[in-house]
Order: sequence, then C-alpha cells, then structure tokens
Amino acid sequence: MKKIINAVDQVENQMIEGMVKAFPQYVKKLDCGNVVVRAEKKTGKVALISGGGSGHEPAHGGFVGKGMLDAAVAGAVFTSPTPDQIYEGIKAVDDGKGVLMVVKNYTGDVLNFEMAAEMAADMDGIEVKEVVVNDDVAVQDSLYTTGRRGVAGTVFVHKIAGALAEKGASLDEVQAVAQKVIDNVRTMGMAIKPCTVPAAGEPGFELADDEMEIGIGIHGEPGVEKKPLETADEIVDTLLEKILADIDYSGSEVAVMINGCGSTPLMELFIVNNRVADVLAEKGIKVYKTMVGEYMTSLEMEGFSITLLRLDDQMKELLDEEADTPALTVAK
Amino acid sequence: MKKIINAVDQVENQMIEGMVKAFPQYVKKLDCGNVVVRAEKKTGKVALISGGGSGHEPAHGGFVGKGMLDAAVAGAVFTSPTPDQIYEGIKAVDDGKGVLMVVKNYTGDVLNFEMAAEMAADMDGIEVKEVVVNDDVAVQDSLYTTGRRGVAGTVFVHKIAGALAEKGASLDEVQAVAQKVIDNVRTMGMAIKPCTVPAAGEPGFELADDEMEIGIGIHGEPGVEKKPLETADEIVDTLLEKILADIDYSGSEVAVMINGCGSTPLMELFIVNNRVADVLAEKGIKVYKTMVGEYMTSLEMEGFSITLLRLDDQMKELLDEEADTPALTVAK
Amino acid sequence: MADVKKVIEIIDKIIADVDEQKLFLTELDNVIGDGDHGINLARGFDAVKTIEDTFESKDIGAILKAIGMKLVSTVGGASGPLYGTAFMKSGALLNGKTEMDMNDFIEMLQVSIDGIMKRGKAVKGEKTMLDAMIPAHDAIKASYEADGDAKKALDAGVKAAEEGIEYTKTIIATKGRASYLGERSIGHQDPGATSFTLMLKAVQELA
Amino acid sequence: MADVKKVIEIIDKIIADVDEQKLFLTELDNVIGDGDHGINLARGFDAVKTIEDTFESKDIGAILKAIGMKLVSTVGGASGPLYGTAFMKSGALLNGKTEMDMNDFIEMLQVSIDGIMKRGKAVKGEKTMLDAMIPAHDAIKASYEADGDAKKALDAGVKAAEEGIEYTKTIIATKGRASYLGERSIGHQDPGATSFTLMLKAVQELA
Ligand SMILES: Nc1ncnc2c1ncn2[C@@H]1O[C@H](COP(=O)(O)OP(=O)(O)O)[C@@H](O)[C@H]1O
Ligand SMILES: Nc1ncnc2c1ncn2[C@@H]1O[C@H](COP(=O)(O)OP(=O)(O)O)[C@@H](O)[C@H]1O
Ligand SMILES: [Mg+2]
Ligand SMILES: [Mg+2]
Ligand SMILES: [Mg+2]
Ligand SMILES: [Mg+2]
Repeated sequence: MKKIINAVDQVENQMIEGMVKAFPQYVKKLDCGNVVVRAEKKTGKVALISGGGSGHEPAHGGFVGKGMLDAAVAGAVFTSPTPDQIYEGIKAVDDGKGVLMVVKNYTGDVLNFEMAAEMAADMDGIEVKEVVVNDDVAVQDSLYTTGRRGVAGTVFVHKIAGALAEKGASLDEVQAVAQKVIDNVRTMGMAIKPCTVPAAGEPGFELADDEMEIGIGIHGEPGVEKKPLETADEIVDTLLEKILADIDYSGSEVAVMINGCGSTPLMELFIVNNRVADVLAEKGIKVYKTMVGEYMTSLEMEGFSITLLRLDDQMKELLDEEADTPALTVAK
Repeated sequence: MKKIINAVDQVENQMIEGMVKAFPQYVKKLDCGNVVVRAEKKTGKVALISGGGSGHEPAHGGFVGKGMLDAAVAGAVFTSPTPDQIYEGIKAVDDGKGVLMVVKNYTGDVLNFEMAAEMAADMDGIEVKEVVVNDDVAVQDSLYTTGRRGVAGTVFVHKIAGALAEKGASLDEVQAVAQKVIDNVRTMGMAIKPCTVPAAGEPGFELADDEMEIGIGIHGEPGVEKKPLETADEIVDTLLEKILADIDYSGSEVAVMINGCGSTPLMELFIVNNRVADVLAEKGIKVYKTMVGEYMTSLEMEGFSITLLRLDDQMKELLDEEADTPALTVAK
Repeated sequence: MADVKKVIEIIDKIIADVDEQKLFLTELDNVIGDGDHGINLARGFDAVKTIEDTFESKDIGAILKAIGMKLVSTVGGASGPLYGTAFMKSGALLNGKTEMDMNDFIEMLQVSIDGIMKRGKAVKGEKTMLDAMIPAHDAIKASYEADGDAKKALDAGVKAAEEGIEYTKTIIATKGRASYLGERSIGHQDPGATSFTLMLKAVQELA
Repeated sequence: MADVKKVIEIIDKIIADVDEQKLFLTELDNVIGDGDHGINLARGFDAVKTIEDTFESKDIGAILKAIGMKLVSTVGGASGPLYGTAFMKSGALLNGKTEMDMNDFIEMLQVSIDGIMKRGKAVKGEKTMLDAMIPAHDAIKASYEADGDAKKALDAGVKAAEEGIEYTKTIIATKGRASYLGERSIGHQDPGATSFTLMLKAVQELA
C-alpha cells in the first residue's frame, strides 16, 4: 500500500480537517465528529443532509454550501457513519422547516440514517424525511436483492434538491423533487485498477494487467463481469447500452456526468465523453449539460462511471441555479 | 500500459473533442488543430493565450472562459504545440488590443510560442507579448540552466491576468500583473508513482514500492532526490521548506494550491492541506484562499504539488473576480 | 450462569477474539462484501474496551446497554446498528439484574434476533448473521428445555451456529452488500454469521 | 554531390532511419529529458513522407523549405523549431538549385548551426545537438578543403559527430530539459546530438 497519508487510523479525521481548513468560507466541522456543515447556517429553509463512508471525496463534504447540502456526515472509509453523528448533523442544520436525508442505497447507510432520524424525531421533534438513491444499473433491482446501489447520480440529487430547498420550498416539495431525480437518474461504472482501504492494507479486488471489471460499485464491489480490457469506445458502448435499456431516454434531454473514480486522468474522462456525446447524438438524445470530473470517487480506484439524468423543465431550471460549494460551483 | 483510450495516436484529438463536446457553452475548437477558444469571442479586450503539451488536463483548455484564457493550444502529450497552431490561436482571439502569451518555461514551449508570435507580428501586425512562468523551486534558477520550470503556479497567472484583461486593461497592464504573479508564485511537487506517455508505452521513470521522487516536474522530470516514502506531514514539511526559503512570505497573505498530479485521491490532497494549513499558521503566514484539486496534472502520475502565491491587494481582488470556465468557476 | 464479573470476563474475551479475528473477518467480507467487517467490529470493541472500567459498578442490563450504544456509535456499516440494537435490546431485557441464568440468555438471544430482524428487515435464509443466530437460539433452547444442562445447551448452540455458517455458503445473499453478487455469492460464508459465532463461542467457553 | 533525385533518396532514408531509431532516441530522452525525442521526430518525418510526392517537381531549396515547415508544424517540443529552422535556412540558401555540391553542403551546415544557435540561444558545450553539428561541420570543412575528397570529408564528419555524442556524455547540460538534472545529466548522451548524427549518416551513405 503506497499512499500519501500519516497514519491509517487518521485518514478520515485529517481528510476532514484538511478540507475544512481549505474552505473555511464554505464549511466548518462540528466538534462531535466528522460532520461538516455550512460555515454560516442558512436559516428559513429545509435542510439537506447526506453522507456515507469516507473515500468518496469530494462527496459529500465538498457539496456542502449554497444551493446544495447543509451538512455531510463522513464515516470511516467505505463504512456508513454512525447514527449519533448523523443525529448531531440533523440537529445542527434543522431550522424548524425539516430535514431531508439523501441516503445512498446501502444497508449500512440506510440503517444508520434511519436510526438517526428516529433519534431526532423522538428526542427533538425534528421532522426528518428521507430519499434513497439507487442509480446503479449494474446490479439488478429485484425482490431478491437490497436493490440497486446508490452511486454518482447522488450528486444530481444534491444539486437539484439543494437548489429547490435554497429557494424556500417545503420539505415535501424538496423530497418530491429529490425523488424525481432518483426516478430519472441511472449510472454504470467500470474499473481497470482496484483501490486499497487504508485500514485493510490490501486491494479490495484483483485485476490482471489486461482485465477490467464492468459494473463496479463505488467500494469496488463487482457488478456485471470481469473481462479483457477494451477500447474506451467499446467500454462506453457497453455501459451506455445498460443505462439506456433501463429507462426510456429517447427524445428527452439529459444531463451527463462522466465521473472519475479517483485516479483516472482527466484526459481519459474526456476521451470517454467524446464517445458518450457521439452515441447520444446518434440516438437523438439531447445533452443539456455535461459534467466531467471527480464527483464520487473510490479512493484511488482507476475507472469511471457514466450517469444520465433524464430532465424536465423543473430539473433543468434547478440544475442551472447558482451553487457555490467547494467541489461544484455554478455561476448565475 | 493500462489506459482507457482508443488508440495511442488519437488521445490528443479525442481528448480535445471530448472536452469541447462536454462544454459547448464555454469552448469551441478551431478547425486547424487542437486549439480551443471561447465559444463566443469576447471583444474589446486583451486576449490571453496559453498552452503546452497535452497530458496536463484540465490545463490549459479547461481554463478557457470568462475571466481567464481566450485560447489554449494543446500539443502532443508532454510536447509543446507547434508555432502554426499557436499562430492560428493568436489570430482567432486578437481583437486589436493585443495578445498576451502565458508560456511555461520549457525550451520547447518558449521556442514554439516565440516563433508563433513572430509569425503573427510579421504577417498580421498583431501585437503579441509574452510572460514566462517559472515557479518550480525544485530546480535551481542559475546561469547554468534554462531556469526554473513552469508548473501549477501557471493557473494563478491565468486567473489573475485573465481577470484584469476581462476588466478591459491594456496589454502592458495585463502583462505587468501576469509578471507580478510570476514573481510571487513558487511551487514544488513530489510523486510516488510515474506516468506513461501513451506513445511511449513505458513509464517515464521508475520508483520502488517504498520510494518517492521529491521535486518532480510535470513531465516526470526528476528534481531534488529519490528517497524512501515518508508520511504526508514529513513530505509537506520538505516541500514547504524549499518554497518558503525561496522568497520571503513572512507576514504576508498567500493563496495556496494543492494540486493533484492526475491519480492522487482527493482524500490524500486534503490530508496534505491539513498539514500545509498548520505549518503556515505556525509561521504566521495568512492563507487568503486555498484551492485543492487537479489543475495541472501529469497524465496518471500519483503525487502532488504545493503552490504558494504571495498576494497584494490587486492580486487578491483579481483572484476573487468572477471566473466561469470548465475547470474553475468563481462565483461573485 | 453469569454474574457481573463473569459477563465482564466474557466481554473481555470477545474484545480479544474480535481483535484476533479482525483480518479473517475482513477477508471474508472482501470476497462478498466490501472488506471491512472485521475492521468495523474491531473499531467498535476497541471502543468498548475504553469504557470497560465503568462496568464493575453497573448491572448486567446497564453494561449491555452501554456496549450497544458504543457499538452503534463506533462500528458504522450494516453491522453497527444491527449488533448495537441486539445489545441495547438485551440490556433493556436484563435491566437491573446482577445475575443472569440460561433462561435469561435464551430470551436475550430472542430479543436480539427480533431487534435485528426488525431493523434489518431480514428473515432467515438471506445469508446474514441471522442464519447463525436463529439456529443457535433454537438449538440452545431445545437442548436446555430437554435436560436443563447449560453446558450441553451452549455446545449445541455453537454447533448450530457453525452449521449456520456452513449453510450460508450454500445460499444466495438477498440482504446486505453480498446480494449485489447474486449467484456469485454462493460458496462463500457470511462474515456476520461468522462474527456472531465467535461471540457465542466466548459465552460457551466462559459461562 | 547530389541532384534532386539524390536529395529525395537521402530524405527517404532519414525518414526510415528516424522511424527505426524512434524507440532508441526516445529511450535516450527518457533518461535525461521527457522521453519523446524519437516520438517527436518520427511524427515530423512521417508528416514529411506525406508530402514527398510533391518533391520531384521542386528544386532542392524548395524541398528543404517544405521539410522545414513540415517539421516546425508537426514535431513540437524543442527539436521541432530547431530542426525546422535548420531546414528552412538551408532551403533559403539553396533556393532554385537542382544540384548541390560539397561546398553547398558545408555552407548548409553552417547556416543550420547559425539558425539553431540563434533560435535556441545555445552555444557549443551545452549538451545539445550543436555538440555533434559543430564538430561535424568543422571536420567536413577541414577535410574537404584539404584534399577535395567528398567521401573522406563526410566520413570525417560522421566520425566527428560520433565523437560529439561521446563528448555530450562527459558534460553537464545547461540547455533544454536535461539541464534540470544538473550533475545527474553526466554520463548520458544527448538525444538531439544522436538524431543529428543519424541524419548525417544518411548523407554519408548515399551522397
Ligand atoms: N439486512 C440485514 N439484516 C441482517 N444482517 C445483515 C443485513 N445486512 C447485512 N447484514 C450482516 O452484516 C454483515 C456485514 O457487516 P459489515 O461488513 O460490518 O457492514 P457493511 O456491509 O455495511 O460493510 C453481513 O455479513 C451480514 O451478516
Ligand atoms: N536551446 C537549445 N539549443 C539547441 N538544442 C537544444 C536546445 N534545447 C534542447 N535542444 C536539443 O533538443 C533535444 C530534445 O528535443 P525533444 O526531446 O524533441 O524536445 P523537448 O526537450 O521539448 O522534449 C535535446 O536533446 C537537445 O539536443
Ligand atoms: Mg462497509
Ligand atoms: Mg517534450
Ligand atoms: Mg462490509
Ligand atoms: Mg524530449
């Protein structure tokens, strides 16, 4: 394991400290743990809270700020944060208008966030609602699984629901638009190089020099299959085919996110987008907006995911609303 | 060589195409080659042009847009672009107010940009001036070298000179502020993993499992020494010591950039910033603004650089001016 | 069966065993999950260790509750709220008691199972810790009700839990991260079923 | 010494040799530069190949100018403008000529050296292509002036260029990327001196 760190048991703390020290104009850390909230509490609005394991930077702390999240809670690497920390986050950001939790669909995340919500409701009478993001089409959504995983599409939920909350909408309205994003967003990823959880010291999976994993999750969980490495165009075609088969994008406008997994050079992400743009154009799917970069990473995993969000007028407008956070700024 | 690409001789083209397709609202490509200019030419201002080899994404195409560059010219990977392409870029963006070339201090870049400037002056009577960025303190600036290399600090030149140009300043004024940034900016980097130029197929240098290279350049050029891997804090201390010894930062305000080399997880960059912030605080150097992310990469090299820019009031103001480009947005 | 001192002794052993088995549990989770189960539990029981000195002055219920809260606030992941709930429910059950007997233990397993099933929305046969817990509970209960021999009952419980682990190898996961694997999860044992068995063995050995 | 046909033959050989030596030149550049010298030159001479069919109808000056412009617009890096300048200056010198003799060639080397020195702001002894070019020019000139034997002169030129390569191993680079290495550049030969020698050898063999 070759990493630029100090100590395995300090990575989460020092990561959060380093982030908060970099962006004091945007965020501060609560004393109780790795909970990041806006530097200045925005009052009179529904609060958005999200989070999950660490190792997905800039998610989620990087999206705390104007027009996106009010709080982000970071667990240990790839491990859901605990209810007490989430609970502190909820208490810190609630302003009487209620709190929406944006949870990625993992048993751990769902259990811990729900426990926190119960605590906030029982002990403090805070109204807490939840949406569960499940955009990963690599795994089947069937009765026999815990459903699709939540991956990079989550960032679109933060952006769009965050914009509506910033405008003063009610908790129900913010939850509804978040759910609408979830219903319309699909993602699929791949990797050519695994990542190593610092505390584990060994890579989470193995890939031969000529192999890739198609349908990888954001913790290196396998998806569809391990197979010989192909060209960027072939890989894009495989991923897009799965995504486009899942919901009907024909004739619609979409937002595209090409997300790097942590150690994929931007050059390669642009080469990927070159093909994505061509295929969508061929199919008559209009690209309204494209994002290319690192939004939901997996430590130093090498690979990428493609996310397509089918847009309507409301989502388009909210996507374009001003946002000002450490990791995503949209100028008006 | 394990990369997500299509063909070795297509990486530059497809990268540029993919970038332009991602950000049509910001940039377009000239027909004549890998020259990216603003989607809508901004008239009535001094034009800024920069560029260099490909493989440093988002530099420089990602910084084309409001408040930064007017054009960026991309050569082959790690190879200066050619004069004819730079010349086309100069012609495309000049609006009679003159053009400032922001060149990184490499023989190839300097020779090619200067040849292009001669062409534009001789054939089209365009007034072209130049600044040469040389922020890398890893290599000595002595009579016996070509001087320090230009690295990540270049992005501060784009931002600050770009902001002044956007406000309508004259070519001399824009050149002067660009030179002021250059005089006050210093950078040093390190790497724990090399990168592979696609056309070469083999890594540019070798590092053992427990080794790092201190003072690495953005093409993997060696700098100070190869030595056993240390903790993040120790590495930061080594780099900062060199930077702080080069010009006197005491009592001043600085802008900090923690730049990832291409495959360094953001988590590690934040851990690095945690130490940088602490050391600067200890030394009484006030941090005015911090940027953490990938600004000037080296394909998939793993490592980072620290840049410190000593600020005055003019630079502070221009740093905060609105910018809206694919890779850097500053909201007003 | 156990007084406060004995309970502390058992907890002590669990802390040590989890630490010892940390890599093994993580390795199991690496194959069908995300490779952190051992790390998660070790982080939790390391934290329990830091409050162990407060246990002597507490009753068994209070001790179990404190452990549950500690686990909930330090383990994270899926197993944190699940084991945390189990200990908290057990604590509520044994509230005020300074001695517990086999019937208490059997009921404690039952409330733990109920708590985990409710929180995790899981049933038997989904390749989770429940596939060791439920057979263990049933075997202990049946054996103890038959002849009142505590040692024999605990032996039967451990045997059933170990068979439960073997059983998890034969089924597809439909809960937790392993469910993403579908068919590919067959052939591998469940980390949670394994960690539960480790804890039960500590009870068997010392109670 | 050479008519248009011969010049084209020589260019042909240079294109082939650069392609063949591409990896070797790149490897040399890897050690003290950025590992692209062979790739850069090959990209340039591949592009020259695409305009070769226009050469037959041109005079030697026009051919060399076209090559220079092609190199400038395709090679990039430091060597692009430098070799490009050398060919363009040579083209200007031989403007309108359909035959060239040894004196033309010697003068062509001289204007190339001058052009490169001016553009690159370099002198002899800085570990660049000049350290092969200058001795080669001097040796050819001296030998040819002594006895008028072209073949002998070219042999002397190649020998001097090769000694120039050896010489670059002994000195510190003070120009180009290799200068970043300081002392560490000692012991390694300069890629540009090597590629110039390769070109001169094509002339020696065919002229
Ligand atoms: N819904 C559930 N009900 C009961 N047990 C579960 C459930 N989901 C997961 N588990 C158990 O949790 C274990 C995994 O725990 P752990 O690795 O610590 O958490 P995570 O899966 O979040 O990384 C599994 O081996 C399984 O026994
Ligand atoms: N200032 C200079 N004057 C003359 N030759 C130079 C100069 N700088 C570099 N060179 C030559 O260029 C060669 C490197 O060319 P190349 O690798 O193609 O370009 P780059 O260094 O930009 O990657 C060096 O080996 C050296 O011979
Ligand atoms: Mg986990
Ligand atoms: Mg080069
Ligand atoms: Mg796990
Ligand atoms: Mg080179």
